[in-house]
Amino acid sequence: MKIDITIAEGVPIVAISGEIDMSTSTLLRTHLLELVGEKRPLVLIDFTYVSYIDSSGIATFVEGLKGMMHYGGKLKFVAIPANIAEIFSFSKLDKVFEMYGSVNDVLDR
Amino acid sequence: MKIDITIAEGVPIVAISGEIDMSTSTLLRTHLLELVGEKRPLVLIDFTYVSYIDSSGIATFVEGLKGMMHYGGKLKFVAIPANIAEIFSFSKLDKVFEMYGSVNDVLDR
Amino acid sequence: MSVTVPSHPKYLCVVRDVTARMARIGGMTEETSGQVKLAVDEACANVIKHTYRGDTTKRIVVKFRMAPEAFEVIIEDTGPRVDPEAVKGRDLDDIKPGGLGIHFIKRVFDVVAFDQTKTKGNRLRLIKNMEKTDEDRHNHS
Amino acid sequence: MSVTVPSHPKYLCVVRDVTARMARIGGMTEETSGQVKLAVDEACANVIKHTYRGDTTKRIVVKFRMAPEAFEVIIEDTGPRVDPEAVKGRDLDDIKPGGLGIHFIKRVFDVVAFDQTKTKGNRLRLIKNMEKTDEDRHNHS
Ligand SMILES: Nc1ncnc2c1ncn2[C@@H]1O[C@H](COP(=O)(O)OP(=O)(O)O)[C@@H](O)[C@H]1O
Ligand SMILES: Nc1ncnc2c1ncn2[C@@H]1O[C@H](COP(=O)(O)OP(=O)(O)O)[C@@H](O)[C@H]1O
Repeated sequence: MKIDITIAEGVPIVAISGEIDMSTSTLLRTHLLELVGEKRPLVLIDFTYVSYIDSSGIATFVEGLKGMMHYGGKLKFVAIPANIAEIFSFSKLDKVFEMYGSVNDVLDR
Repeated sequence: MKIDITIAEGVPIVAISGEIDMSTSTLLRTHLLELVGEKRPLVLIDFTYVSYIDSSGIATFVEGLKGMMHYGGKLKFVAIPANIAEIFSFSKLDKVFEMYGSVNDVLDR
Repeated sequence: MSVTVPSHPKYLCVVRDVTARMARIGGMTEETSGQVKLAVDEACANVIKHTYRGDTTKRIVVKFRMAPEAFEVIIEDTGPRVDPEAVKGRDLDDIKPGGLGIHFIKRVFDVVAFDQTKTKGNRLRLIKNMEKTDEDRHNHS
Repeated sequence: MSVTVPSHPKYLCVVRDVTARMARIGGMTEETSGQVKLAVDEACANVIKHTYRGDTTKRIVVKFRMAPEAFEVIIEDTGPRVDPEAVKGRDLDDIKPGGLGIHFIKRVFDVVAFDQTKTKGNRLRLIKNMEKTDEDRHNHS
């Protein structure tokens, strides 16, 4: 797994590539909780190059989302591949996370 | 591995996808020797979607080439991915097999 | 067919690769094989987290048995005996981190059971009944 | 880390997956890991073809040991004793089918040797010395 964070129009876009599993989700957690600590009003997760996610990855996003809800921040997912979307929907989390087609759909540029 | 054979301008184009190894090269051999049996003057192998080749796959092509040489037929390879090209060149076979960028480069269409 | 890995999360990717390949060799579609891969990953992650409590120096053995009517995965560890009653996922409507692994395992495997005859360590047996559809047969290449 | 497969060519893809992953975990670049994958595939194919003479009901055990200075792969079979002198590739300038596997094995592994202390079956030991370059360290993700 690789994580690239860029800031576009003041919004952090977390682009993840590769597999999110028990061995890599700890790094994701560190980055996510840092953004939560900074009380970012909006954080985008770009799933374009995510090939796999397990329950530890999902737990990390749930934790991040809960952290952001405390201060009214928004966590938005973009470009979720079909196989990953299926896992969120089976977990009944497709209603909990806001999902969009692309970064542009959220930033309205 | 999957093999699709189409005839373009009378020339069989053998499009292989996936991995050519000891378990799949037997199927490739069957198809190739059939074309040799038909004394095809030109046969193209399209490597675009080949992800792997081992020595049994290479041996199959050497056997096919030798069979075609008996009657003056030509075996041409197109669209070889870099990692596969490297294996042919290490095996000193890049001079033995004729390699082209694309099907169009050979058929001149 | 079997694979033995140290109980370190960095080897879970190896178990996933093997599992997905075995599922495909066993005739499953790409989609089903993805679900089986996730399930076996979760079961091994549970051994690391819960049975071995994070000790990365132990071993996990994953065995595969394929028959036309069933695909079986056996996961063995040498940790303290697991109480099967304690292995329960969370209510899916109660949104919180954790408690999803068991749901992923149970959705694709028809049998999820600890083998009580094993005297040292644990043996989790996962069995998926195979329906041989034409589609399955044709999709495997 | 180890993997045990039946001596059937259809399981070679599983061995390749595991080998490539272990090479990457061991810090090799994508390119080197591809060469190691091919080499281990060839060594196992040789066991099926030459040691077991096509008998697909036997077993092959592949073990991996990683250390900062070396990446080691051990391939064990239960077949008749191999004469190491007989294991020779063909002259690369003599174009004919076969005889390439050993070349693929020797180009990436520094040590290729049968363990003569094994009393039943064969144990082929492949060792690749690791040079820890900065590139290797950074490329692994
Ligand atoms: N191998 C195991 N050993 C002991 N307890 C386990 C094991 N696997 C699962 N459990 C128990 O079952 C619970 C649910 O497991 P799971 O759904 O995978 O969620 P999680 O691991 O995220 O808590 C765990 O919290 C744990 O208490
Ligand atoms: N495991 C083995 N047992 C017995 N003989 C072997 C084994 N591996 C290789 N050999 C011998 O070494 C030769 C060269 O091997 P290789 O380069 O892989 O070519 P190929 O297998 O295509 O003949 C083989 O033809 C065989 O005679």
